[in-house]
Amino acid sequence: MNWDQTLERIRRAAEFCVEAGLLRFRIEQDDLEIEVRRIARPVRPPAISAGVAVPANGVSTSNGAVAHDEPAHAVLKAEFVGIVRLSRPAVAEGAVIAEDRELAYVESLGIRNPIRSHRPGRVLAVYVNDGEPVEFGQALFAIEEV
Amino acid sequence: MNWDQTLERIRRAAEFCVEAGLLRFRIEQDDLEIEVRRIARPVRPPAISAGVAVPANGVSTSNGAVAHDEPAHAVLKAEFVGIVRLSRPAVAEGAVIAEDRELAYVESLGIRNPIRSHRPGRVLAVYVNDGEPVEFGQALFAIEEV
Amino acid sequence: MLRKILIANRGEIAVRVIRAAHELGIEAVAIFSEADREALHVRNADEAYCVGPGPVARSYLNIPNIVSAALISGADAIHPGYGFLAENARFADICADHGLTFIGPTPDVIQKMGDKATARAIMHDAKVPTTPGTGILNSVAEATAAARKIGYPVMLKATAGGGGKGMRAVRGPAELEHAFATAQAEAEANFKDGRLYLEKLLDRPRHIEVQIVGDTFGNVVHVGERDCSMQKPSHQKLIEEAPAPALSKGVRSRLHDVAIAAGRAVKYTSAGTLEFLLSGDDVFFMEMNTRIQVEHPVTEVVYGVDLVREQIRVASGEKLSFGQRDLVARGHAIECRINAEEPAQNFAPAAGTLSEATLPGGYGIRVDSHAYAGLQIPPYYDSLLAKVVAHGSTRHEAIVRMECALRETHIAGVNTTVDLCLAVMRDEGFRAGGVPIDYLPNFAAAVAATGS
Amino acid sequence: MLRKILIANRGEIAVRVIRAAHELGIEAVAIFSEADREALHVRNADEAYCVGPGPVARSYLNIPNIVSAALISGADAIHPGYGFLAENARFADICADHGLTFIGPTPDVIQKMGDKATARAIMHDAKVPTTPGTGILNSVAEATAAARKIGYPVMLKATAGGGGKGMRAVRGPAELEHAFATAQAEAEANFKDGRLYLEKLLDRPRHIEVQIVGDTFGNVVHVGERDCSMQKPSHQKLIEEAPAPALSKGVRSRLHDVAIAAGRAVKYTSAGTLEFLLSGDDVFFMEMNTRIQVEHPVTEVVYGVDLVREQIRVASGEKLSFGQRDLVARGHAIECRINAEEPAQNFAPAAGTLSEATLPGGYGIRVDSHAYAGLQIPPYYDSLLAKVVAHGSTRHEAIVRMECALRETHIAGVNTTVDLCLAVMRDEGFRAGGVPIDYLPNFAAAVAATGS
Repeated sequence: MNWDQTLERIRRAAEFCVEAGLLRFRIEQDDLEIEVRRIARPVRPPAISAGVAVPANGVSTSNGAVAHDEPAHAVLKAEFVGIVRLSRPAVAEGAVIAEDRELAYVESLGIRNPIRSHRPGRVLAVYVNDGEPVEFGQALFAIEEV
Repeated sequence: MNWDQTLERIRRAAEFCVEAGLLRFRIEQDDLEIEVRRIARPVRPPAISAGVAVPANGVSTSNGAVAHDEPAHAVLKAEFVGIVRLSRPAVAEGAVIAEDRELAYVESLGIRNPIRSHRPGRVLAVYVNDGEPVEFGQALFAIEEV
Repeated sequence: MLRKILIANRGEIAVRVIRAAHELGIEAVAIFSEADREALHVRNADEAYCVGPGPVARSYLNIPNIVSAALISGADAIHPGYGFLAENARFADICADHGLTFIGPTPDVIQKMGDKATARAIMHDAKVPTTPGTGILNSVAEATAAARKIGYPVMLKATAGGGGKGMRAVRGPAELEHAFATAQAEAEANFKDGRLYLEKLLDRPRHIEVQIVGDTFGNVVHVGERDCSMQKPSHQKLIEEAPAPALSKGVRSRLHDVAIAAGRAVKYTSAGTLEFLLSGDDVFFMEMNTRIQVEHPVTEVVYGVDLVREQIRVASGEKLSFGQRDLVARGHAIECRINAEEPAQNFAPAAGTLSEATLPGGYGIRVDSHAYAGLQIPPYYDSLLAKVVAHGSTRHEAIVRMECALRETHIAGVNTTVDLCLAVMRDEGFRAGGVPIDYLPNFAAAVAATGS
Repeated sequence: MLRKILIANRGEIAVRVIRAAHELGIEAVAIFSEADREALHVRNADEAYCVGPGPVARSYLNIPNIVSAALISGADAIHPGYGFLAENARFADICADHGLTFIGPTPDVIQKMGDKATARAIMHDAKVPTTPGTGILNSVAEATAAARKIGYPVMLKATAGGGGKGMRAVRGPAELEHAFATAQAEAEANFKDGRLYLEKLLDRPRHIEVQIVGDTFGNVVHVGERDCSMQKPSHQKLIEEAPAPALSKGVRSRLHDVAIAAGRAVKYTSAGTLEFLLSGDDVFFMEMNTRIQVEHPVTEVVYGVDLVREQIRVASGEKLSFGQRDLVARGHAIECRINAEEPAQNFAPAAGTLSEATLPGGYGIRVDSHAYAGLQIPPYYDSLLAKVVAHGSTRHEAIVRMECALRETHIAGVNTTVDLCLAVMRDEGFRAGGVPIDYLPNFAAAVAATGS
């Protein structure tokens, strides 16, 4: 298989796809078929969709614990379906926080399920607004180690 | 978009797909989705399939005329649906034939539609048996230029 | 009973006829063009023969190769489906010459009904009401005199016409000469027959048609009417339903009676449709389609009969499996045609590959389709991908069911008519029932304009 | 009428319930596991909430997250589908505690029918014939005495049992002690309830069940019976039909009467099923399923009623939309379950990606499915991909139609039950009708052995 040529074709296809506003482009190479598609996802409920996207460079587990890709940054996610309540005073993006700080809680069936930082760090992103419904696995905060 | 990284991911995905015998692998990059798939085509009806396959190295048109890929070899195909009758004496594989030699005819609605060599050559392959039904575009003979 | 049928067609109707044959224990032979090698009808048939390259003139209209395929496969009959060779009397004759049963009416009936002026004359004799109009016109002067007598507006039509070609609406005497010349030229160019006739142009009529079936023992029954007023600007139907809504009992039974009379007049054998224009409570014969139609499923669902099976039975020399008394309409059915086309661009056909083809299902839903994910839609053929039929105990229930079914229809890779059909289902005008044939063009234009 | 329903399920039944809700103008909220992000029910719903990772204990059985999703979405009711939480009385109670309508019978009825010994006792009191048997047995000695009285062979069963667990056939007294110990241990391990009872073991019975529906006004009707004797070795059904073939008029009406009596006895509200074993002309109550069942479409197709819609209406406090007299069976329907599994390997589930999922359609065919080309089948859930239902005017017509439909079912990427179902449709034993519940295991083994 001539990979350089194939990859160059994919690059051009993908660029063309974006520029021309095409939805899809397909390449066949030996017994492989390579398809480049613009993502047109089914519409997620707006209340939820915003926070679901996993940040580009982060890796995380979905049980409220934190996993590390590079040591640089981790994402805290909701384990419970419910309403997220940001702790007062709310942490802002850029804030440096201590270990085990309660950043928010997810209220589910009247129970407060706290979301805590697992180690000290800086808040890279706050993905949710106070009072917003959240689903299982939804990203809440990104924390950068300091 | 970081194309080098994306293309590297595609390369790895495709290679993995082949090695692991996977049917499909999907990559998402910004607003593009790239899918690598093993081609698995639907099976053709057995009655006909044998003769339809275009020989690996030949290129041909389907109107009884001949097209050349490399000068090496060409395929004569049926233009009419009917019963193929090999001319007597039948040409054997390996035989050297003259230009405009009638190799067979396709009998269709009582009409004999001759299949002729377009130039001198050697018979590389005879794909059909005398009295066999043939469909449009079915390969009948492969002729190598000499 | 026939033993082996060649289906001289493609797409959903080929799939449909193959299934009907198989249910009768009859073998099915498919034909296909080089562009349709991966088509579903090829897979579902017992045998399949390539008959030519993509363009229809060299494949699906290639009579010698099609007939030869029937002969070498040992088929004893040919089902033409709709379109292509379905109303080609010469093809039916050729089938007979080669000992093949043509599954349809006799060549003679196809011939007569295919000539519009002849069909009008026959219907007139059978006391079937036709639009006020003329026979063949030999000159502009004749046309002018006739138009004055009938009263403007009038429609000039080619007797060999079809698909909207060779037709000109004429609002007043000033337009007549030019219209005559252009319609004649168009008819000459398209059908090699420039003969024209005139009809009264009705004001915003509805399109109502009646399904009939006859056998070779002289039995002719009607299987109710369909409302097919939801037509694209090309007069191609998009949404059909049975029974027709907003129809008085008197008009309905008049339509049925007239259709039976027409069928008896030509000793009709097989399934056929009489198309009428309805203006107020007046019914006018428009033309007869001597084939199974795209929209036949709405009738099947409402009456619980399989019309294609009946065609095959009749062609086998069997009696109809039902009498008029057995045919009782139950509930209401609506069909939406899911076409690969762009409604906002005057329904231009869309080519491409279906990256997804997830069709609806469940209670009260019937789907007829040849679509599947991965199918490459060839540019040569009509754009129909699927017919979704919703059956409900009432028209309202059928509309709501169709609305839900269309929401569950996920087709990607090409533009389709799904969203337009969905908009129609939600439209108050459609819901009220009884819209005229210019309704959809205006509605589609309005939808396109609002970009919704 | 309810305004917004959360469907606590996945797969084809979630798609089915979403459609029923939409047809009633009710919003539908889906839940899904992380493994089901691309599932069809997620797309078809108005909103969807992830409730946990793939394994069912943490997602589709995660009661807190499911109930919380219902509350934050503003749903006023939960439909449990079948399986998962459908017959969990505690879940129904929790719904009520949070002001959510549980779409099903009352928690009390779920509870009683979920305990097999209790259900038997209630049915016995309601004069519903039950297999000769006992109440809870406190010792092997009690079991030995009871078995002697009933006569061997007998079946030891766990009162909390299900899915064939905690069940032991006992052919004679020598086997009893060991069987008692192992069944008890298995029941203890699986249900945390080791209590056992005994029943007479019938000789090659048939499985016939009766569909009932009740409302909160005390109306209970039956919607005919189904024959579900075509079961896998695990007793999971593979092919079902309505009406049951080879049933005398007397037995049929006895089944219907008994089912109504049972439904009335427990003041049943919602759709439910009484399962019976038929031995000769003797009918024995086996258990009651207090949920909509997988095979409900055959009943819907034959009777022309939408049972899921009826469930929702009843839960909304409406009366049943039909009386017993409105319910007339028309023709015959057969359902084949298309599962992603390998019949030749004891129906082991097959995981993988569907590279093709082309399902049949056309006259008389109903399909309920969540399958589409490209779907990755998660390893956590049951293997049902699609239910194909064929409706015919006779049983023979339905069988032939199903045979043709299965030939047109093209699923690739995983092994399925399509070919086995096709073999059954062609089998003389099945075609004759009235096979016992051990038929399919033997048939499947024979098919596997011949490699066909």
